[in-house]
Amino acid sequence: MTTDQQRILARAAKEITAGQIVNLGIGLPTQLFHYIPPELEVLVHSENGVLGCQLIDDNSEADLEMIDSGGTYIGTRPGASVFDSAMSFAMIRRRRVDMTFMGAFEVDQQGNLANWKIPGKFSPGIGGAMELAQKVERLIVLCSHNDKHGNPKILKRCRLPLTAPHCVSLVITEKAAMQVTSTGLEVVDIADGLSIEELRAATEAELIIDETRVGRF
Amino acid sequence: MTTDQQRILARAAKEITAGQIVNLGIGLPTQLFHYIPPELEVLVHSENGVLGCQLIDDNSEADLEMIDSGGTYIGTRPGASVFDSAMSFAMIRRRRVDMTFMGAFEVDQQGNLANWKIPGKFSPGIGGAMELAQKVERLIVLCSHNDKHGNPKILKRCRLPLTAPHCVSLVITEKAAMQVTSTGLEVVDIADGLSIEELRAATEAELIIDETRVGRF
Amino acid sequence: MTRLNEKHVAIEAAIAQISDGASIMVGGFGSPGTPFALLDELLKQGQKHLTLIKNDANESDIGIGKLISAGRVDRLVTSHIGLNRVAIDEMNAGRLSVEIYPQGLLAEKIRSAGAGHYGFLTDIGIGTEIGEGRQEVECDGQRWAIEPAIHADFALIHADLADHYGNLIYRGTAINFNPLMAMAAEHVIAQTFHIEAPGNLVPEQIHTPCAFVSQVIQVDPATSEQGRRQHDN
Amino acid sequence: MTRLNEKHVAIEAAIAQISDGASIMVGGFGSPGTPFALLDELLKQGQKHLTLIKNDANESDIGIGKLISAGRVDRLVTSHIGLNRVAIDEMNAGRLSVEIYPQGLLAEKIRSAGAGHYGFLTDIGIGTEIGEGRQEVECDGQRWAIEPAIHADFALIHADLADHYGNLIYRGTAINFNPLMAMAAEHVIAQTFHIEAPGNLVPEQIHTPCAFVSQVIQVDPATSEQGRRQHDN
Repeated sequence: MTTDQQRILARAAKEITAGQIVNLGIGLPTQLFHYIPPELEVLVHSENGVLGCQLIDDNSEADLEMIDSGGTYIGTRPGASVFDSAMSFAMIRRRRVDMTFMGAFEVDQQGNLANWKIPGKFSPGIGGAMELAQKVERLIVLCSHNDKHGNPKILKRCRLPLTAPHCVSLVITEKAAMQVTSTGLEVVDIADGLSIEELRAATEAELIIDETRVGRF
Repeated sequence: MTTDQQRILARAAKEITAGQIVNLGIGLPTQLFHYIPPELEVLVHSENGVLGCQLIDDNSEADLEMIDSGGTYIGTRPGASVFDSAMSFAMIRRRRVDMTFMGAFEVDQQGNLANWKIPGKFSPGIGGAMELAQKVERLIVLCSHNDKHGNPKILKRCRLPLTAPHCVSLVITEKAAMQVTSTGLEVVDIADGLSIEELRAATEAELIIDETRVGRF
Repeated sequence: MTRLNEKHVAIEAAIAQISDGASIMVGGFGSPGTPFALLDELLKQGQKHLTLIKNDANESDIGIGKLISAGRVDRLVTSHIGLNRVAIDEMNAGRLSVEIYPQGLLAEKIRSAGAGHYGFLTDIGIGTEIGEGRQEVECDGQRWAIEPAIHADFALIHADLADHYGNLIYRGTAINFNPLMAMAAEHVIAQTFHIEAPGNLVPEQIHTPCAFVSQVIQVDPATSEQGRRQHDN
Repeated sequence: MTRLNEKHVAIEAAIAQISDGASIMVGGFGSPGTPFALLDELLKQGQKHLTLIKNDANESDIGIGKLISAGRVDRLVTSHIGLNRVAIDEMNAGRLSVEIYPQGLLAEKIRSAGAGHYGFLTDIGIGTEIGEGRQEVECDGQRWAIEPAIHADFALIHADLADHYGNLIYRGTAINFNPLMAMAAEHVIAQTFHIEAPGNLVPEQIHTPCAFVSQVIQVDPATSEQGRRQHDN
């Protein structure tokens, strides 16, 4: 894991508090498992049909019938349940999952999210992302601030097909934590050592920054 | 139980064969429990959420959380399952119940059935009758041939609100067993000692009777 | 939602969240699965103008029968009230509004809310009196009736076994409408005979995952109709 | 329906009921719950022009991946095929028709067939590319998309434990789509690691009642990918 990813995860972990039900999307969000202390009463939901999954120590002793939605072998913590896919998504559509963390190709200042399809290039299917994005109370995007060519991923308006409109609550990148508000994207925290000008330069979206209130991480 | 009822039940029991899933309606049909030998591999479905119910010997030792849809305390036989009401009716609508036995206020020669409401007089609700009537492959009506005033219950056309149209396969009364066919109500068996003329006189529906083929019961 | 670690509460506090005019789903088919202790507490606290959604009306002197007899219920959404003479009389006298659905449709209308749908499309009851007045839609050349989901502010649930997070396991024919209502209502209060520490229930045996349950209340089988024999047939 | 007492059969006979052109629901999310032994028998018997309905395409060298790689599948109804490079290539080359639904809608479309409905009404995906082209209907002043049920001739199911009547119990995350497909398909073939005599399963713990299951096949975990570790992440 890069230090940028570690910075994102450490910041993201602060959003998780005792008593919550949290869904971790495929990729970087799954790594949040490492940031949830075992004594914290949090149940991790995975949409393939488990509530209360946790990491296992020794993959060679994995239960072959226990994976999360990313295909990682998992164990369960006390209070866990397993269920069918209809029940799993009923939980999502009924807003019984408090929070979900997801990756993004693009996210914009209206809280629109694109993370499932790059036309002509990548279209393996949408999986459970659309229902999670549309229905979970609080969606937190974890992604790099720019793509590998340095182009902004935090946009004025998404150009790729949307996963869901107006669904994102908070975006956490290695450069900033940004909250989606009715007036735009408001910077909550800036990475240590980064100037506001550098952040604006790396971002296409218009950022609302109150220098007196912004934090560091 | 009257001898008329016993005659109906004994005739009805012949319709049940090994390996079937059978639903027994409230009232007389429930008494069919007494006619299913324990060694016969039949599972009785009750729409409150049990497949495989059977009579219990001693009611005073009943499990208070085990009833059938008529409110009788029941036990279960090997191979039984219990489930929620959605599952119970999915089973019915998917035609996974082979046969159901029901009472009737009226039944007619088109196979229409009325057994849930007498306007202005009796309307406690329809319960599970409509879905059973509309979806179960084979619906067998068990009822007295005439009402307590002697009026026919086997009619040319039902006058009461229907439970379901064109749903009845076989009608068994103390006077006859009558099969619903595309051309009308065909008498399969006549009660011992009853003449064809007596049967026709007690019946409003037009009866198709082939004297060379009709049986006795 | 209630936080996982704050769900095990006292019965008075849980029922006190219900106000006059609330809509309440009540589990049970006949006596099994009816949350008698929760209903008795509701009777004691005095909330009125209630809308109840329950398969049946219980008998007149137990369960929701007591609430109906006490004039506390304005509206009942049900499939059959044949065992409750008082409910029938109240209905006929126009004091109790009764809305009747075929039992399996009632179950699916509740489940539909629990699944987060607007409703479902069915052929059940088309062309009969009980199917009249429904919005219909044509799909694939056939007419289908739209059955909208039934929602409620609260669900009162009876389970056999729970843990402190609110995972529920039912027993026997006391399952019936309980898991469906637990998914459907905004606020779900479950009574149970036994409460275990999280981890003591087998994950595959849990019928209602804790995500759907707001509060769990431990009740003693001996203190209510839960332990009473209802009939002798 | 298959009679209760005639359901325990040999794998060859069960799979031989499937003809060319059949539509087949296949349980599993990734490897857990995928009926590998039934799929290997289907591969061996040679049926072609199949329509498969499965959450994902497995990996290219196991499960339905083998059938896709062998050119036996004309159409795949799914939610995600990202782990199967061959399926993506076949789709892009136009040799495999792929129909993609959001995962929870796919589950509910199957469950809707299992419940005997035409379909259900949802707000999921309205206004997005994946929600285009659906019939919509206005209810209570809002537009809802109609999601028709998905039907199939067969379902191939993986359970952990069964009895001879076909009652099924699943384990872990191998539950996933299996109980929904068992309700939905016309003919349901279940493989299981253990078959018990009726009466040895606890009624409350049965996930799929035997009424839905046509045949049960006992399989050895060691003979198929069921017992193989798929990945090491």
